[in-house]
This record gives sequence, C-alpha cells and structure tokens, in this order.
Amino acid sequence: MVSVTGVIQSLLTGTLVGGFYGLFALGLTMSWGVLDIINMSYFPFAVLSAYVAYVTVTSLGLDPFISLIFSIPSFFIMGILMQLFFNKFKIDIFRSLIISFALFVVVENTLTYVWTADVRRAPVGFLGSSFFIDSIYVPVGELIAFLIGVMIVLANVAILKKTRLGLALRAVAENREAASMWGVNYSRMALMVSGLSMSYVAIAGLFLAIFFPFTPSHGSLFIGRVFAVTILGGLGSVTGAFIAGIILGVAEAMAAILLAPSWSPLVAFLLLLIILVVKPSGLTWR
Amino acid sequence: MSLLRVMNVTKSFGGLKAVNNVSIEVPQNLVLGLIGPNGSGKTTLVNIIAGFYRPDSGEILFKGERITGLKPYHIANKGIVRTFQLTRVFKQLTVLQNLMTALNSHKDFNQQQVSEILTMLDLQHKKHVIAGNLSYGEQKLLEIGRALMKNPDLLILDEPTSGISPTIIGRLTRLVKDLKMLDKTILIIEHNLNVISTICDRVVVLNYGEKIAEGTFEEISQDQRVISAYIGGFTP
Amino acid sequence: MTYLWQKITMVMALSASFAILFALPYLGISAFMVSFLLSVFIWVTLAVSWNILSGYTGYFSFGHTAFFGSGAFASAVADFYFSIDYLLTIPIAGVVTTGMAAGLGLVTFRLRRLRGQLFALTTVVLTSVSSIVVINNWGSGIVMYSVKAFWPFLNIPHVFYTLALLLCFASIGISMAIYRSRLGLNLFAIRDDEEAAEAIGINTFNNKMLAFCISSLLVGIAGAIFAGWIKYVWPETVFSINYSLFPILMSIMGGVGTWVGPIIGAAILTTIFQIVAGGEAVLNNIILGSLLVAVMIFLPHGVYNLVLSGYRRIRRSARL
Amino acid sequence: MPEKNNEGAGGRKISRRKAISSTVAAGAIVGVGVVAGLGGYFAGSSSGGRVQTITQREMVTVGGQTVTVGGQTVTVTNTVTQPTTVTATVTGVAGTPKPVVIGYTLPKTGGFAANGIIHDIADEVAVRRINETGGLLGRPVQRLVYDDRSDISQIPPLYERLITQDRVDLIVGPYATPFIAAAMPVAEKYRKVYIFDSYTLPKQARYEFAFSSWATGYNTDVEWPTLLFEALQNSAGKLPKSLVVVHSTHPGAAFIAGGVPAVAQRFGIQVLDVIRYELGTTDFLPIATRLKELKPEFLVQCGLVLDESNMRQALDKAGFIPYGHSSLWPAVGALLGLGPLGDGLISQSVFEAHIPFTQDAEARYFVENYQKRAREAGLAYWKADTQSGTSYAMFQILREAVRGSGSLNDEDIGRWLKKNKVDTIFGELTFDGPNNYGPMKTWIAQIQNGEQVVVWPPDYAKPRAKLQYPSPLAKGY
Repeated sequence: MVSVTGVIQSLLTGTLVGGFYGLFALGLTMSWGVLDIINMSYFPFAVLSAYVAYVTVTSLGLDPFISLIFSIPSFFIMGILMQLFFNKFKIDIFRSLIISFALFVVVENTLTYVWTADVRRAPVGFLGSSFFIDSIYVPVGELIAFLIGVMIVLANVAILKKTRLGLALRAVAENREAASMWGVNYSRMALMVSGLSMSYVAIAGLFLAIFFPFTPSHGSLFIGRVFAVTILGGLGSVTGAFIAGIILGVAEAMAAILLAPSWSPLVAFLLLLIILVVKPSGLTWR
Repeated sequence: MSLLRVMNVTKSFGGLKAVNNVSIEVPQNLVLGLIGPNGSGKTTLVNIIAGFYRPDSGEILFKGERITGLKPYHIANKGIVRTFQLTRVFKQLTVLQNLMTALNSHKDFNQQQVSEILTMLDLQHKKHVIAGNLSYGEQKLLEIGRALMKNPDLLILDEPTSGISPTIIGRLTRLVKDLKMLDKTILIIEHNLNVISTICDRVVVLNYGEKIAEGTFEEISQDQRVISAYIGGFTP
Repeated sequence: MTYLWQKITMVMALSASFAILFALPYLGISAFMVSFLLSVFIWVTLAVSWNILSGYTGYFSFGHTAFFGSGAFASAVADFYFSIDYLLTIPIAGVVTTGMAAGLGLVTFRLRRLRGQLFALTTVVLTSVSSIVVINNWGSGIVMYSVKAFWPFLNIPHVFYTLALLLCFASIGISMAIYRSRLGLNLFAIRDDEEAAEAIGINTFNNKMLAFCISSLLVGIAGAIFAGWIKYVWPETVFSINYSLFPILMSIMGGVGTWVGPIIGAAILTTIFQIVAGGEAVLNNIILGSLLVAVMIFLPHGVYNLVLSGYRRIRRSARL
Repeated sequence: MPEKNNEGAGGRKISRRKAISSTVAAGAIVGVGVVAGLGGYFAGSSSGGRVQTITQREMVTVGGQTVTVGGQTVTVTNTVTQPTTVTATVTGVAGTPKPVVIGYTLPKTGGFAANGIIHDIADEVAVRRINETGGLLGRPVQRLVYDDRSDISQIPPLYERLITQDRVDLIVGPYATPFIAAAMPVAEKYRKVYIFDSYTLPKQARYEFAFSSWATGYNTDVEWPTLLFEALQNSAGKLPKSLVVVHSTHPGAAFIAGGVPAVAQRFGIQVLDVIRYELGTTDFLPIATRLKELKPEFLVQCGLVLDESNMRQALDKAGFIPYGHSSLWPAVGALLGLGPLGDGLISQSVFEAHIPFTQDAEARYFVENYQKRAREAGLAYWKADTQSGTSYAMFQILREAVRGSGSLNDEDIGRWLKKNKVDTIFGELTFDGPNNYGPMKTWIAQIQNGEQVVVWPPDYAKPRAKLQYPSPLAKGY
C-alpha cells in the first residue's frame, strides 16, 4: 500500500523534523545536564523569540533570520542574568524546577498581555516552500533548521574537544565537586553555558515561528517531546539530544505512514524505551 | 576452617583483567590485610565479594555456602558487610538514623548496642547530628559503626585511613584493634603499611590483578616480588 | 514516652481535622466551598502521593498524569461500557494504575546505571503512551451523566466530597506512616546513597517498588473519584501535563521529603488558583508567577520549614 | 531533608523535634481546611466586590435614570485600549435597580485562550447591546467572568462558585465542548437555564434546560456532510470521485468525521482512507505524505483552530494539494496568514460579515461593534464570524427568553425557550427537537481571495458567490 518513495520520503522528513526537536532540546539538555537546572521557562522563551521573528517579518518587513541578530544576543544576556540569579540564591535542581515554572507562567502571560492570546502567523515566503529531488520533496525551512542543528552540534563537539571551556564542561558534567577541586571556575562557566542554552532556545523559537502559526501557550505543545529527547540523549549531551531528536522524528514519521498518525507518538516513545533498556546510559556521545 | 573462600576469581573490564584468577582464604577471627599498588584490583575484588560485580569465573564460598552472584543486600544480610573507599554515609540522615539503617526492622533496635557502638566510635555526643555535617574522618568512623550494627561475621574495610587526619587514623587503628579483641573477622584493604603491620595477622599482596604473595607481614616484606611491586616505597 | 505522646497528638489531630472537614458540608458552607475543598483534597492526594515516591527516594517522577488519567478512564470505561457499579470501579482504577507502576518499576528499577534519569524518562514515556492508547480508543471522551451505582449511593449527600476526603486522609496517613516507619528510613537511605543502602543490606528494589505502587495506587483512585465528580472524562484534560507538574510544584513549595510539606503546598497553590481566577486573569497569573519565585527564594526549603523554624523561635523566646 | 538540615547538634533534641513536627503537622492538617476555606471565601468575596466596579465606557440609560454597569469583566485587551476606568459602585448611584449578573467562565489563559478572547469580546458587545436596549426587565446587566485557565478541573468549582457564592442571576456556558460538558452537571444540579455557544456533541446534551446557540442540528454528523456534498453538486456542479477523511481526536470533530463516509458513499464518492491524528498535532508532513500517496480528489478534514493551516502548508510542501479541502472550525486568521495558499478552503459557518446576514439591524450592530473592539484589542483576525457570532447569539437568546417569559426564574425561561422561536443574528432558531436542538442552521463557507464567505445554501450565500471547485491551486496528481 505504501510505496518505496513514501518510505524514503518519511525517512527524510522525519529526520528533518526530528532535527527541529533536537534543536529545541539543546537548551534544556545543557542546563539540566551541566547546571543541574531543569529550566521550564525555555518553552515560553522560545515562543518569545518566535514573536520577535513575527514582528521582524510583519512590522519591519525583513527576513525572519534578521531577528536572530537581535534575539540571540539579548537571549544570551537573559541567560546570563538568569544564571546569575540562580547562582546568587544557590538554586538546587528542585527549586530550579519551581522557579523556572514560575518564570514560565510570567513569560507566557506577559506574551498574552502584549500580543493577546490570538493566533499569529509570520508569512515566511520560500522558507515555507520545498524543492524536489525527483518525486521526493525537501522542505526548505526544516532543512535549514536541520543544518543549523548540525552546525551547532559540530561547533559544540569542537568546543568540548579543543577548548578549556570544553574541558571544564566535561569535567563538570562528570562530577561537579571533583571539577571544582581541579580549579574549574564553576560559576563563570555556568554563566557561559546558560547564555549558550538561551541562544539555542532563541534559534529554536525562530523556527517555531517559521513552521507554525502560534499562540503564547504554543511552547507547551513540545514539553513532552523535548523532555523525552533530552533525557534519551543523555543529560548534558548536545550530540545525544540531537540524535535522539532525529530518532524520535523518524519513528513518528514512519509510524504515521505505516500505521496511523494517531499512533505515531506511541511507536516513537516505545522505541525510546527500548533503546533505553538496551542502552541505559542514553545515547551519551560527549 | 576458613570463613570466606575466594576461589580462582577472574573479572575483566574490556580487555584489562582487573582480577586474574585470585584465590584468598579468610580464616575465622583473624584480620587479613589486602595490599597492593594502585589499580592492583583490591577494590574490584571487594566489589566482587560484596556482590557489586559478578565474577567472569571463579567461586566465592561464605561459611561453606556459595554466594557468587548474589545481590549485594543479600550478601550483606548473610553477614558480609563492606565499607567504601570514599565514605558513603547517608548524608541527610542523623548519626542515629544512619546506624538504624543497618537493622532489618525498628524492632531490632537495641539502645545498649547503639550506645556501645557510639562509645567505640566516640560519637555519643553527636547522636543527633546530620551525618553530612560530620568531619570526613568521623563519617568514616560512622560508616564502620553502621557496618558493626549488623554484627557482621566478616567486616570488609576498604582503605579506612585514606584521606583522613593522623589523629583520626589513630582512632581508627584503635577501633580496629578493639574489634580484634572482640574476635571479629576483618578483611582490610590498606595503603598505610604501618596500620597493616600493627593490626594484620596475615597479608595478601595483589599486583596487576594477581596474587603475588601471602603470609605474615614479616614474610611478605621479605618477598622480592612484593618489594619490586612497591618500587622502593616500602620500609617496614 | 515522648514518642507515644506525640503519636497520640498526631492521631488526635488527624481525626479532629477529619471530623471538622467531614462535618463542614452539613454546617451549611456554600456548595462552592464544598466543591472547592473537594478539588483541594484531590490535589493534596496527588502531591502527597508524588512525595511518597519522589520526595522520599529522590526518584523524580513525571508520571502522575499517566496514573491520574488512566485511573479516571479505567473508572469511566468500567462504569460506562461494562456498566460496573461506580463504587467498584474505584478499586479497579487503583488496580490498573498499580499494575502500570509495577510494570514500569520492573523495567526501570532493575537497571543499575543512571537510575534517576532513566526513571524520569520512562515516566514521561508512560504518560504519553497511556494517553495515546486512551485517545485512540475513547478519543472523544466519556460522558458519565448517569453514573451507574447502587441506588442509595447517589442519594448520599456530598458523596464525592466524602470520597475525596477519605482518600485524602488515607494518603496523608500512609505518607506519615511511611515517613516514620522502617520503609521510610530505607527510602531516605536510597535517596542519599543507593549503593551504600544495598551494601548495608537494604533490598532497594523491593522498597522502591513498594513506594512506587503505593503512590500510583493513590493517584489512580484519585483519578476515579475525579471522573465520577467531573462526569465528563476527556483525554486532553485528564491527561493534562498539570497533573504531573503541579504535584511536584506543590511538594517543593511545601517542603519536599517532609510528609507535611506537600499538604501545605497543595492547599496554598489550589487556593491561589481560585483567587487568580477572577478579574484580570492574565495579570493575576503574572503576579502568581512572581510570588512563586519569591517563595522559593525566601523559603528555600518550602513553607513547612518556615513554620517549623517560626515555631522554634516562639519556643525559644518562651523559654527565655 | 530540609526539616532535618537545620537541626543543630545536641542530645534530647530528637524527641523535641518530633514533638514539634507532630504539633506543626497537626496544625497544618487543620490548616488545609482553614486556609482553603478562607482562601476560597476571600476569593469569592473579593470578586464579589469587584462586581461592583464599573467603567465610564459602559454608562447607559435605563428607564430614564443613569446607571453604570459592566466593568467587572474588562479583559486585559480592552483595559489596554480603554484605560478610563472609573470606579464607583452601582449601589452608590441613587435609586438604581440592582443589576442582573450573568456568570460564566472563559479560557483567558492557556491552550484555549486564542478563541477565548474572541468570545470575551463578542460577549462584551452583546451585553452592552442588552443594556442599550433597556437591560433585562428594566435592570442593567453585567457579566461575571472567571478564567478557567483552559483547565477542566477548574470548571465545576468555578460554576459552583458563581451559583452559590456569587449568587449570579443567570449563567451561560464556557468555551469549547469539553468545558461546556463539564459545567452541565452543575447547571443541572441547580436547575439553571444553560445556554452555550460552541458545543458540538448534540447527542450528549441531555439536560432538559441545555440550549445551544449554535444550531448544529441533532444529527449534525449526517446533516453537515450532506449539505457539503449538495453544495459541491449544485453550487460547483461537480462531485469528487474519491475522498479521504482526516480528523482530530477532538470529540466534536471525531463525531462529525464519523458520519462522513456513509454520506459520501450515498453520493457515490469513494472513501479511500480515514486518518486520525492526535489533538495538538503540529507536524502534518507525515499525513501530507500519506495523502500524496493516496491522491484523493477531495480532502475532508475535521480539525479545529490551527490544524487546517498546518495541513495546508504541509500539503504545499509535499507538493500535493487536492482539488477540494473542507474543514470544520479553522482559525481563519491563521489561514489568511498563508496568503493565496489559504484560498479555497471550505469550512462550517453560521455567520459571516456580509449580505444577507448584515441586512438584519441587530447583526449590523454586532458586526460594527465587535470588529471595532476586536481591532482595538489587537486581534490579528478581527472579522465577525462563527466563533463571535454564536457567542453573541447566546446572549441574544438569553435576552429574548427573559423578555419573552418576563421572568428571571430559570424554570420559566427554560420552558419559554422550549416553546418559542428566537430571532438571532443568523435567523430564527427553535429548540423543539431532541435535546432541545432545532434544525441545522450551519452553512458552507469558503475562503475566496482573502476573505471567508458563505457560498451555500443560496439564501444565505453572499450574492453571486459560488463554491469554487476544483481549486486552481490543486497540484501533484
């Protein structure tokens, strides 16, 4: 019933869409794995970045990617401020959850206040289109999101391997006390990491605006998937998260075309479960 | 007869043989020292005995009964209790609660036994202190005390003196001596050879996962291979 | 001696407050208060049960939604499709969710490495899996306008209030008992250092399983009662992420790992939600969020701890 | 273990700590009741107080004397645009009759808020209209709206609160099917007349005083598809040979989708597949891929809000767009955001801001005022349509019923409604069928060059508007 092209197609689109899930999870995996902060507020912040893109397109009539010029730095700073706050009050993982949830509520409702709860959609032109290789279609926006994800992962790997920060990161991810013994300046590194995570969130948010019409509460739709991807990828592992995202995406797409869309999340999650039982450490590639 | 018999136990991680065909006998009411350079497989061997690792081959008999591959808690309840190289007390529980965890139920609680042990550790006055707030050395003592609460037939101490102050080392050696008086059977891993020489009846030397010598401290200190294993850093 | 004394006070306090709360509806408080308290009871149950596993053992569960939703649907399906007496569906719901928990426990608790993370994920997975299964079978929800139950049952005034109250106090009692019992000590030991706990002879697997099953049992029953009360069970709502998130927030707010904390947290948060419902909802929510932040900064260990230390200060000043 | 952490050293503390904790615990448990009680009561009374606050804006004349009403439920959006909020109390104004308070909840925050705000604005306009036309039985009307946070567990307590705490005179339904269903038992418990606007499970609205302002018809799952295919047959003059049904798990959508295949077969249309997706699905590429495989001539999508626009875009990316694509209740704004891609999408409609609907004076009032307010509120799509229309009609029906029965007693109102016809902005409604549903008055609309217009049946269609099928956008066959 399903043709070969159909299967190949689903593999491709699944991979690309999964790349977006991975991209979305980068921020969380960093802050959870390295900083011991389960930051719920990333979801509405992503939506905020989406609104920034929306404004850039509709009011300024510019290309959505221009918005990154503004949003990445500002998000980076916000991340640093957030981390300064967390450091100042010595927020542990439990309190981080509740505080970031509070932020979640504040940000989401502020968005509602400013833009109303109404649906927004940024006209994205060719980003919403796709090109064809024979009868296989390749959606442009998803492709770009995927490539950016890949770039981030590669950059991240390079950082981990080459730089002092990378060494520190790995050390902390392994064992924080030990790391501090070895003279890793934890709090400064934490600022860096938090800033990075937030910039990842900004990027994810941009694509939120490119792919979907959205409302202030749109971020919540992704909580389940993002958490799954984060934990499966192995906390703190950017590469892991990205690959986990792709696995999830592909599984969903395949299930959707072979079984029924309404079952696809089930298949995807069961797959995650199986992988975990086989490889309990999660897909930790550091 | 001997309390614990480790027979031709082998355990390898990846290619490296951490423990290679080692056999040990721990006789009743004796303090057996287990020494060797870093990475010689001492801790691995303890983990195998205590059931944290499953040996690739070989058998472990306790009181003549096969305990190979049992779960750690099971082995502990059979009477082998171990401590850890980096102490692992329950940091958020009080000293008393830490001791209580060793009992199988609140009913077994015995005020006298507790106070005895606390005196032995001399921690009586810190009964209700959160374990996390104790000094590292005191945590070590507490960990041993917790083990004693189970009145184990065999007590395994993994480097009790590592990373603690000389005064506490003194307290520890005294403690172990007291236990010896009480005819406890102890398997002790140690770097500090003075401690070994003062408290151990017999000593087993491991190197690269293999048993290279066994005997009294005097005997093994003459042994050529042992000396070469500890390149020079070995003055009885 | 003191132990006995405080045991007595505890029992008296519990039974007293139970009596009060039980009597309230008959003392002519407004029906709104009745149904509001009912929702408080359900939230307290959820928070307390979350605390029994995650608070005591440190195993972070995001799976309450799964158990709550499944409980609700187990009851609804049994009542609607198999026309089983509603009262019987409550234990059925409990059995179902306990079974789920047991199954999940068997998978996760056996695995040695990365226990916490793995468990967290599997609970997330369980949530979506169960919700998807339900959605694919009863996606448009089940309307229980005609709850099938033996005749006097429906005529009992405030019946759901009473059920929720009973459940709430049952879970509080259980949570307290565990906190003071040997099981509690084992769970704390597991939370602090699982390997050490094993080494000292604690069967960590059984203890975790027990805690998990008790916790999920309570949640399942809560779901069943909720279903009967709300009378319209719809996946989108009973499988809402809130049922995973809020119990966690409530416990942390009240004081995680203590047995009183979750109760306080649940009461406070539910009340706040009622207050912010009126008028400028959006602004209220912004205020609510800021308030939560403040609480977490100034009460790092939850409200209960504030109460405790406050009490101590009074005692001290009294002694001087 | 915070409780233990701040335990200092020192003996005999253990017992005291336990004693303390036990006492505190006891206090806490009793506290649950007390805290909750106070909190709830405070909440009730505080909002009760807020009922009295009023805004200049809504000052109206009733029976010759000036009264002011209705500031209570000003939403964020209009306080932004209309900051002139003067607070005085109704009772403060001499000799004014006590206002009639109509209570209900709306999702002002959370997942359903996007449509919640539309309803809120429409309701506000409707209430102002009632007051400008003499209120109810000479008394001014004001709304008391709580935010249900898009969380169904909030619904029963809030409705209990409205009825027993705030003692509102009348209630109406919240927004969205499951919420309306959740409030129905409460309404039944107190035998309040229960009029609601967006309920799509007619077969389950069993309460004898439940009235839907949206005339979906009792057998909407059969009637609506029939109307759709009639429209294709007669207005477009062409029936598709094959179709695929794609539907969300939303109860109303699933209910209607369930009826489509049988009807399609009756029209000799081959049903290739029925595809169900989870509510809240965002990624429609897999479905699009599947459709591309099946290549149906027509796509019946039973989804809501954003599903259609997401689907449209996915189809476009996949390079397959069917000749025809129908849906139920899309967010038109999002579709128009797609530009030309949105064109040709067919959907349900009960009201659009064009002739013939706007020939009715009431409708014109509604359109003008709603669209003004919606623009002020900054909605992306501010046109009056089905969502806002049903919402406005809900208050129209309540108004007519109260005036007709000359009473605020729920029994009287309910019985009057069951017997009489009510004239609304989308024509005459009756409530004489099963579950108080009259005949279906839901029409076929289509997005044509950037605006949604009714195209079938002729007596409701925009003049000269025809159903466009097959769509010029179609590709991939």
